[in-house]
Amino acid sequence: MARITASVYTSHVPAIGAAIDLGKTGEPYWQPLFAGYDKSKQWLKDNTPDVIFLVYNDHATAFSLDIIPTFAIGCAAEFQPADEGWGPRPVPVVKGHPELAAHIAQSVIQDDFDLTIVNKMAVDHGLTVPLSLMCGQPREWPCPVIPFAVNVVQYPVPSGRRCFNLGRAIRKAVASYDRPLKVQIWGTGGMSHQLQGPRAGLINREWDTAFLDQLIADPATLAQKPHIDYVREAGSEGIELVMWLIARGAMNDEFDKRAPRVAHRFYHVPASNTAVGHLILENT
Amino acid sequence: MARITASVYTSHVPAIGAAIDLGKTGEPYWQPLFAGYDKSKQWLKDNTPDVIFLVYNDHATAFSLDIIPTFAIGCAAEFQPADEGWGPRPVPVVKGHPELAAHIAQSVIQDDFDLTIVNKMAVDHGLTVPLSLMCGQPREWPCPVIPFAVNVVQYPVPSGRRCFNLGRAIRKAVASYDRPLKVQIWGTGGMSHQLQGPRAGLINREWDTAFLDQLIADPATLAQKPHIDYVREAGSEGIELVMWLIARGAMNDEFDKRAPRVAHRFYHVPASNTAVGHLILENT
Amino acid sequence: MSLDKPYQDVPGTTIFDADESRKGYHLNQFCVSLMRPENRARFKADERAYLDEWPMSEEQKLAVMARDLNRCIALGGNIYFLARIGATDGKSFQQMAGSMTGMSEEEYRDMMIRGGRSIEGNRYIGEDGDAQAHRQPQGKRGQAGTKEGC
Amino acid sequence: MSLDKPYQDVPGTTIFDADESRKGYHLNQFCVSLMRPENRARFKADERAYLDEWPMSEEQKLAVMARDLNRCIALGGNIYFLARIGATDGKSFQQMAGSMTGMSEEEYRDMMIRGGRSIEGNRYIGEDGDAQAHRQPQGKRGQAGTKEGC
Ligand SMILES: [Fe+3]
Ligand SMILES: [Fe+3]
Repeated sequence: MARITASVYTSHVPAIGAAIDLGKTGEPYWQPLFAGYDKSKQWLKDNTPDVIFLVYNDHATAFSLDIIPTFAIGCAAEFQPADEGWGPRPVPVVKGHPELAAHIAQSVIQDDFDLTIVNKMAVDHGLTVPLSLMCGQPREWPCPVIPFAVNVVQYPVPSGRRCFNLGRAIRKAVASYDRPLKVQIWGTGGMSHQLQGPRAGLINREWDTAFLDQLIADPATLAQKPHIDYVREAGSEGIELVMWLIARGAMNDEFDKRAPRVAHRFYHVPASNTAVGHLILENT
Repeated sequence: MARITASVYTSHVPAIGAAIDLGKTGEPYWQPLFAGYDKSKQWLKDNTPDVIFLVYNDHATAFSLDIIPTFAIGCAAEFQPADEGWGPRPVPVVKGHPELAAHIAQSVIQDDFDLTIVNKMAVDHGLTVPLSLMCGQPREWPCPVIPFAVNVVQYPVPSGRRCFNLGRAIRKAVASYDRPLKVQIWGTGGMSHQLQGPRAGLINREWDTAFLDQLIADPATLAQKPHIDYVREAGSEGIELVMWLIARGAMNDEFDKRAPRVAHRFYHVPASNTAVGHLILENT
Repeated sequence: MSLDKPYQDVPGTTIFDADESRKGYHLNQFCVSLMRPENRARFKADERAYLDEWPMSEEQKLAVMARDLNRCIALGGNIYFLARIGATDGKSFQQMAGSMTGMSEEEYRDMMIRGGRSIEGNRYIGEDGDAQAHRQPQGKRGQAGTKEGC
Repeated sequence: MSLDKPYQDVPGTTIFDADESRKGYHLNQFCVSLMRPENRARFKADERAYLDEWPMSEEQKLAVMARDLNRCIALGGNIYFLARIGATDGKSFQQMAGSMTGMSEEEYRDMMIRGGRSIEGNRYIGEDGDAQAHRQPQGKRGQAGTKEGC
């Protein structure tokens, strides 16, 4: 049977992608940020999964205002990096895992999660920047990736509680897959940032730190936090953090009470407008 | 406050649309079918709502295999009749109700239903044939319509239980809308039919009759029926009947135990490949 | 393989699940393209050339050209999509559905007018209803061994 | 109107809900069109002509041409969509975000390097933080009364 081995959490700022693509990672502005991922790159080499289930949000790229799925699961064989206006990022095509994706879709839909199934989708920085941060600039990504897009653009976005419960349903789905795959689940987006209006540039380090602490130690309580708290405390785009709860809900301790091991934790301000937070949790 | 006044259930066969559009409703083959809707047309004239919330399934028209939403709510100002291959039906444009649609979307998403919001969508016979059956051939439809599309094309489709609970959430959403609108909810599709393979043409009158009886008297139990029973007993496309449970779940008796009034009931075989079932239930 | 499929014991019936959807993706998307009148015209003008624009298998293309809907379904097609082919040919859903039984148009129509196909013997594979594999094709023409596309 | 909006008491912040989405539909869909290089080229060649192809309000068109992102947001724009305009201009997200504060690029960048804008006084409308309406525009240039588009 398949199983979830670990979860990875990271911000996914477009400027980070640009810094990598333009060879600026050694510049003084960027160096401290990328240094925080050195350990992560090694960890991923040592712990390469068979599949990554990558939770992210589409930034008005694959989904315009014509159609806005709350939860969309990518079931295709591959996904092209999107042109977000600056031209497509020079990164490898993302290979999917159609069989596992279809299995998870079937399982969680039968568990009352009303997914949208997507068979054609360009993937934007929300998905490719976390891969770049964790893998550098390989010629191919180290394994297949199942993109899972969450609406955090138009309100109402799904609640933290809903996201957390979805994570639990995904774990159950993975556990019922009949091949012995090691699966990682990644939650991306956040941490505190606001990209709009006179409040642009808001960073709330104290709140972010408390979020990371609680995500590790007491995610079920964290999942009760209402949207307005994210917006007020972490900036309007801080709402992306609800996606981390999907990955966290899929970890074992939500079932058997064995706390995950914190393999890595990192926090850095700023990357462009954003506070970058990063965690790796391993099932024990 | 808005409220749901009645629910209407009807099959939505493409050939019925063709018969209306081509002026064949008086032919011996069609006459008994349309006669069954004479009372319904009068009833709708006497009980014209302010908005119809119309649950139907898209037949690979607005949604190809590229994107398959489990539940999609139409929030646009208008929806064009689709070209399903025979050219678009000569029927009025469907005017939406963006404000109420957005309100319902917000309410049920916050109630843990993971809708896809759609702002541009052509509507196929699944939506327009029920309107034609209930309204004839008016120059304009009698009121705005909120299209609500349910995936019954690619499995897994949502369970009967999920659909029924969604109906309850929709009722709650309507009841919290701050304008005094009368809203009807329509459930369409079915009854028994199979459009594929050597078993094409299957009709199960006994099963359909029992479904109608139970839909009226004990929908909560009916909602527990698994998909395989629909497929086995009512044909592969009989699965469309799960949509009737959304409309039924929105009726008052699911909350206050006052049984709805059966204003009309009709059953006829055949319309093309399909058994046509029809019910009108009024809240009392 | 890994999907749980409790729906494989119904005779003459294919459930369109994720596996079928993957198998039939290009076939079904080809059908979607026929919702535009200009594409219908191009397809009718040269079916083979139009089909060759799609990364479909040769088997799928031949099944489409033969209007063999049962074969199309076996190759991942779904009837709601395949209906675009029939619509392009000016066929009704009844003609399309009937074509999959082996019956003539008239025989199928008459069966429907008499109340449709009976459920008896057609619930589970292995019973003896008229939709069971060992009783195909149905109808006089089917039994005479001629095949009819839709 | 009928949507419950508990999020209107945050200063300098617009939540993109269904009402905003409806108001800004064409503006945002225009932005989506800029994801194609040929459309970016046509827009750059003649902004007015390109905008006139869209059923946007005159106000929305003027706000786009002025690169006044605050105004665009007031007219229903969402930053994830509006970012396509900045991308077309070769601007970064930091330049776009900064343009909405009234600060110069350098001032905004320096604020971020110093740890970003403080939350203190910026949680609720009516406090005295730097994002509050009575303290706009920010930065030297803003206070000198010049306006800068992104
Ligand atoms: Fe993001
Ligand atoms: Fe239908």
